[in-house]
Amino acid sequence: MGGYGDVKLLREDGKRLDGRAIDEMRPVTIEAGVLPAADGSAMVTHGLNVAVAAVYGPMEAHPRKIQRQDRAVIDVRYNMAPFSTGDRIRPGFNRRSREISKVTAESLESVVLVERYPRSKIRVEIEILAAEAGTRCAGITAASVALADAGIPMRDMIVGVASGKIEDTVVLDLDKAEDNYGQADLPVGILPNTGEIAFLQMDGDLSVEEYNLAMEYNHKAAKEIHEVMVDALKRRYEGGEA
Amino acid sequence: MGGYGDVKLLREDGKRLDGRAIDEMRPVTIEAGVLPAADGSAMVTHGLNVAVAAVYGPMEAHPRKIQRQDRAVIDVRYNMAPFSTGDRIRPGFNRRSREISKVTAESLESVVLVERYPRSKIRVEIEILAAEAGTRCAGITAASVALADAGIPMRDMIVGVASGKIEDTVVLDLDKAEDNYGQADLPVGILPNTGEIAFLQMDGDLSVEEYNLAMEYNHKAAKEIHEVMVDALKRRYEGGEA
Amino acid sequence: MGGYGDVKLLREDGKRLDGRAIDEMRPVTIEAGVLPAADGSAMVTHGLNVAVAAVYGPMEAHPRKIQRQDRAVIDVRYNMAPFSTGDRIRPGFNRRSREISKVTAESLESVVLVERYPRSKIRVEIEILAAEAGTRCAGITAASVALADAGIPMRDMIVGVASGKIEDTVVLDLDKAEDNYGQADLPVGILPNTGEIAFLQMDGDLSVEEYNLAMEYNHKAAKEIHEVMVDALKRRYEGGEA
Amino acid sequence: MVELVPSLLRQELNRLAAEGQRIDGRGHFDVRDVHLEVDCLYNAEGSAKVVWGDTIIYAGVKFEIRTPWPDRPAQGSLMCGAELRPVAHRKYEPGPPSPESIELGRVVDRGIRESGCIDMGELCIVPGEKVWGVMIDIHVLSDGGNIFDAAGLAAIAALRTAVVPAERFDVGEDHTLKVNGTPIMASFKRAGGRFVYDPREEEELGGDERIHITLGDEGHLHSLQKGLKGVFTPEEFAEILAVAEQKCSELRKMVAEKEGN
Amino acid sequence: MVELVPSLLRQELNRLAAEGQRIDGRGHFDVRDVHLEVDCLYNAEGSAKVVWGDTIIYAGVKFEIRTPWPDRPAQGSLMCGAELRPVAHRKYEPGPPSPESIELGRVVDRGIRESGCIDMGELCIVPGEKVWGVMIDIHVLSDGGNIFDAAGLAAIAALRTAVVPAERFDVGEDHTLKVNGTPIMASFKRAGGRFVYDPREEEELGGDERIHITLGDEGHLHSLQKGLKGVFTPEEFAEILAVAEQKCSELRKMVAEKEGN
Amino acid sequence: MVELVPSLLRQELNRLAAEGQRIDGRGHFDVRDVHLEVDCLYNAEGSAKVVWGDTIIYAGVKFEIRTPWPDRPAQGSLMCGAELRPVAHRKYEPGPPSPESIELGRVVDRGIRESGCIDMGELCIVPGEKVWGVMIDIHVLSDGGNIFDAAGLAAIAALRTAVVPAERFDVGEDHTLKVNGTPIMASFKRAGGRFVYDPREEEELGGDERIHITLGDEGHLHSLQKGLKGVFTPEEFAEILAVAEQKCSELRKMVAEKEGN
Repeated sequence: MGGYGDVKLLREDGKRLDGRAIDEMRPVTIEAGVLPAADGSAMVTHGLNVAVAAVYGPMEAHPRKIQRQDRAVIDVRYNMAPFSTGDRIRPGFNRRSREISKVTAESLESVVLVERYPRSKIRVEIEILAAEAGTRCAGITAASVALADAGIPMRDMIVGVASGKIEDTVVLDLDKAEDNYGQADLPVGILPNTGEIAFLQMDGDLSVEEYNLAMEYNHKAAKEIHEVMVDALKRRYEGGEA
Repeated sequence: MGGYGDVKLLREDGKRLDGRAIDEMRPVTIEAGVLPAADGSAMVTHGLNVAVAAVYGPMEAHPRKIQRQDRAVIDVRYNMAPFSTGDRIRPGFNRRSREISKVTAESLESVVLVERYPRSKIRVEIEILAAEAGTRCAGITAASVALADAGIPMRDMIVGVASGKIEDTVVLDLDKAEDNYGQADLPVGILPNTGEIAFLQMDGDLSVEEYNLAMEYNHKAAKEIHEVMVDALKRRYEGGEA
Repeated sequence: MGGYGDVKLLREDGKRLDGRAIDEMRPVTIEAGVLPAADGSAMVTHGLNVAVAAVYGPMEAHPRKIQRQDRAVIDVRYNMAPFSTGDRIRPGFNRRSREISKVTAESLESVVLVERYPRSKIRVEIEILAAEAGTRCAGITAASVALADAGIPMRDMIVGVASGKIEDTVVLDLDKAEDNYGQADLPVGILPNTGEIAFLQMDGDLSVEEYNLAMEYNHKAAKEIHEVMVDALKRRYEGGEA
Repeated sequence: MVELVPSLLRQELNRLAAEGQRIDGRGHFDVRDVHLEVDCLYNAEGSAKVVWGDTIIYAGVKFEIRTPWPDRPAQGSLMCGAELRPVAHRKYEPGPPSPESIELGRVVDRGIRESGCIDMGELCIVPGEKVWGVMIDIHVLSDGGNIFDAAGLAAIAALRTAVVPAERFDVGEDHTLKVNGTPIMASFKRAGGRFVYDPREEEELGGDERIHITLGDEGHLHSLQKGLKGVFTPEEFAEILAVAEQKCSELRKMVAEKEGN
Repeated sequence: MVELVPSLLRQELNRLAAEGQRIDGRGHFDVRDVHLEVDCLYNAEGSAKVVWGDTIIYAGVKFEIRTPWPDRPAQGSLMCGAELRPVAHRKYEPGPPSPESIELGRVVDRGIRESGCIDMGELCIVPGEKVWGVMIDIHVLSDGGNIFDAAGLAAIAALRTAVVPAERFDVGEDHTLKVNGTPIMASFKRAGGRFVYDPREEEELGGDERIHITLGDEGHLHSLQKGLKGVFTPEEFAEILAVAEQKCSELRKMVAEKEGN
Repeated sequence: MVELVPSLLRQELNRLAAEGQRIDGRGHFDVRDVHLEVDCLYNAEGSAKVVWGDTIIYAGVKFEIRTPWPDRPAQGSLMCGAELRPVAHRKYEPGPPSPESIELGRVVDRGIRESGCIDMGELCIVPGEKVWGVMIDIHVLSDGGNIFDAAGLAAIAALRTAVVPAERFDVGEDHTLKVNGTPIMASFKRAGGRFVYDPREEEELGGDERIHITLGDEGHLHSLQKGLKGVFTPEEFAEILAVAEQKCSELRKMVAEKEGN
């Protein structure tokens, strides 16, 4: 979290700069099956964020040494396009994207029935085309829908969602300015059917009470986003336009 | 093409700055069998350019995944020595050398009888020791002679040659200044026996008519260079000094 | 060698700046078995240098192409921690550490009975935690003790030791200032039982006579350090505190 | 097995070619459906999305301020790069840029650069001190064949709708980038023995050499590139060059229409 | 074979857990022996060595002078990195930083950075010109399990004993670095179905997900991270958070004691 | 199979050594034919080509202007690097610099640097602002054995004929680089149990340790390096050192003669 300026993030009417209420999410749209070359795919817009996920596989895992005898490995690449941010990003992985790729892969392994595909590999490619705070969550949501679109069996979806703290107030779903000048960010991946957590990161400053409130907001928002996810898949499979 | 200055490249007598006529090539010398450690080799001087090519193989292609069941793969590396240019080049491949290596390899695959050597690899190493515009063409010529010197069967040689445009005039074989301040460059690889094209790049500005004239010059020059190539191989095999 | 200043390195009483005599070594302490995760390990402090070595193996050598049918390969990595020097070192190998790793590995191969372990690999990891001139020698000494601690059979140990030249005077065991402003450095690896040399580097300026004197000092110091090495292994195996 | 499919496919392509047919029913110089969308990405100063058959490509333009090269103190710079990331197809693997992606970026770059559509002098802010660096990044999301033409189209469309973000860098007011021309690429692939325009994925697998032609508004050649194994005759080139002129004109019109919107 | 051991180990961990036991006899929230040593390395401006069970980790602090970022002209910077080099365990291979080592470095970095214990404004020397860059490097020499907590402890202890080498850089007198707080990490691992604190190596092999919690002096959360496969419930998190508060307090006291020495 | 050849070769080398012979008929301290050519490459500011038996090596010198290191404001710099590229032998593979090529470059570099033949102070243009950086690049085109001595010879010959391109950089008139001395390397390899001078390729395959000695004009040692597996005795070193003195003198004369041309 930046938190180094005196930037006002809450208006006098208690709303946020973009007019949202404290527990209000940015608009989310999802489309499944957007990439013809992939086995499964999805595009998520979350506010001004644009995240695309492609799934390939299950396929033979090679080289051999990455194979697991009893399950599939999930190979995730989270990548920000060079033009996705204010200043251009040099192509290629950096430390941030490697870390997000790792924990996203581990989250998805928690829900995919990997034991169905021993010795195989499932490739999940997450591409951020436009970033406005919250890309890792949009990426997890997109990856979940893309896996479902590819017909990969899962015990549940994962919904990516975040809450945070600005001006000592817990709010749902930080936007760019709130992320830059806020006090805490708590992105999580929630299993909508059980409420369990498969993805968790947090930085900044939160008391235990603030943490609990932020998680409450997150669980509420996860339900909303889950409906959009289900809807996208329905449109895809019920002969909707892909 | 640079083309950003007001540099005069044609003299009042219609000749070029170095005294060449518009359709006159720089002098070319070729020696085959110059590198004792290689299976085949050649050194080409073309103007002040110096290009050396070494051929190793056919040898077993490994790792396995690069093997082709029905043919040999040709592995070309075009490399400029650090001291070959005005400003020193940092050792290691760059984007330009990778692109030239790729299209050079694909050109050579077009003439080498690769189907004679299934599952094998032929290594072609092109080293530029001095650069004065036209190194990719000198490299292709050197590679052709080195392949012949190595006894690799080919359905034809490839002759590397270029024409271009300076001061709105099509000319044969640009030198350094003409390359820097000229308007177009059209390097090609020509099969001398059939007149077919195996290598083609071009940048700058050429009308269709100018393109046709430039190609005419190229075909003419290819014949001249081909004679020097054949001569070098004759000297090599007829007990000439290597 | 630096040698570019007018720095005084010898006092009027003939002693060196830190009070040592010309043929006097910095204090050396050695402890074996310091790293629980390793098969063998040692920590050497030599003056203010701190070198730690870990040995893993013999283990299967892979990938296959590094295997030797008749012997083990010894894989050495010499690495300086980022905080080990005056200016922080960027993590990762550099040319200096690659060269030292290579010649250290070749030295250790000269004494380890590698023919006992065909097709296998022995990993030797040398980590410099603090550097005050002489780290490659401290690393060789640490590696020898770690190999012995791991129970790897050797025909002899190797003792790392260096002499050099400051103010036209041959001295034993250069410290940081002497290394920066001195005239020559002669680091060697000596087999204590035979007096043979397994490691040799030198840079600077030495006449043949100066070389001979520097080597005389080195042989003398090697005997002293060898006693400390033996003592460390005794403490380790005779139920001493590890 | 990987080897087998192409050889069967090659037979099929030959059979179709002999009957004057093509795997998807097109004539040999017909194009697939092409959709172009511009100004579609937050944070990019210019952007375009091209859906070309099953191929989907985004291009984004970013600006930076840099010090000019000492030998060209009053000139800015243009750079075009492409990434063929694993998202785009099962066949692409992670790792450093492949020769394919380098070739793609450089061929598109040369077509735009050599057309002269960007006047490098106009990118100068303070001579010898500050110039604009313009960077076009091509991002292939789905490779369904003929990514070269789709990438070239996305790149020039993104460039032509780019806004120079002068305010963000405190060097004046935002203004549209001046682009003098619309270079367009047309690519041909030998499939079944003859050349076809706009190859789809299967035609690229089974075929031989590939020729990329970039033409400017006046029909001049600005970039040529032959890729892959194979040779061609001067007569073959003359034929496809004539086709290219027509195809490039049509796509150039499409770009102009989108700008009107 | 590599696959077999974890599955047998998992059975054993399950059996032990069912009996309320742990592989080394500890209770599920007990810690191993922890030894901390500070100011132990020549050349590092701050240093610490942590021996935590069979895990041994050094951390070293170095300073450099740099020009500030244009948008933060009066702020220095802090960076924390970790190397999991082959010295530390048979399982680590040479090569570029692994995802594991990047995660380790970044989780420790966030815990320290987000606690606010370093005031970036205090690292300013001349606004817009010169600021201090503080770099903490974590060097794992022996991985016997729970390297995250050991690394976090070594990093903050090294930082709290660091001396700013102003004299060497000719910008004033050497002085101790001001550090306002002692963020401490507590890590929990699912093993045998329930969470345990301070997992040892075998528990990491056989177990599932891992949760890292960094708490500040007031008990506020500054960094959270879930690693590895698996999920957890809000109730489980509440339980381990309470344990973390107590564990972090104890380690914070250990750091304070060492500084007194 | 790769393993077999060296062991047969080793037997043969032992047999020959026992008879006082060598695989190509030379005596054990005899050198092969050495040809030196200087000033042979356009664009290099100094260059040399060495043909040493079947070994062919080029060296080229380039200059750049750089800002001096803060702690040596009036000193330029010298750097020598070597590339063992796949062109030179079937055994060399593409990729980042191998340990062998790094060792080659660094051993040649130390020999030249430590001889003091380049006065770094003479490379200063404007103290604290501009100094010359001199870069010698060694390019091995054909490895027929003993590339170290051939590389060292090419490097010093290229350096001794280099012209400082001051005009191109607008800092005065071109002038020859001042080089005070001619450090020369002599390399010895154990083959058949004893040391031989100037090993050819087969002797390098079958042999053991290798010793590189660089001597200056006065016969002083400036660089030593032992490479490869094996040990040697002080007595062995004394013998080869004496041989090195004579061999280096002869090559030093050859360099002087070429400069005369």
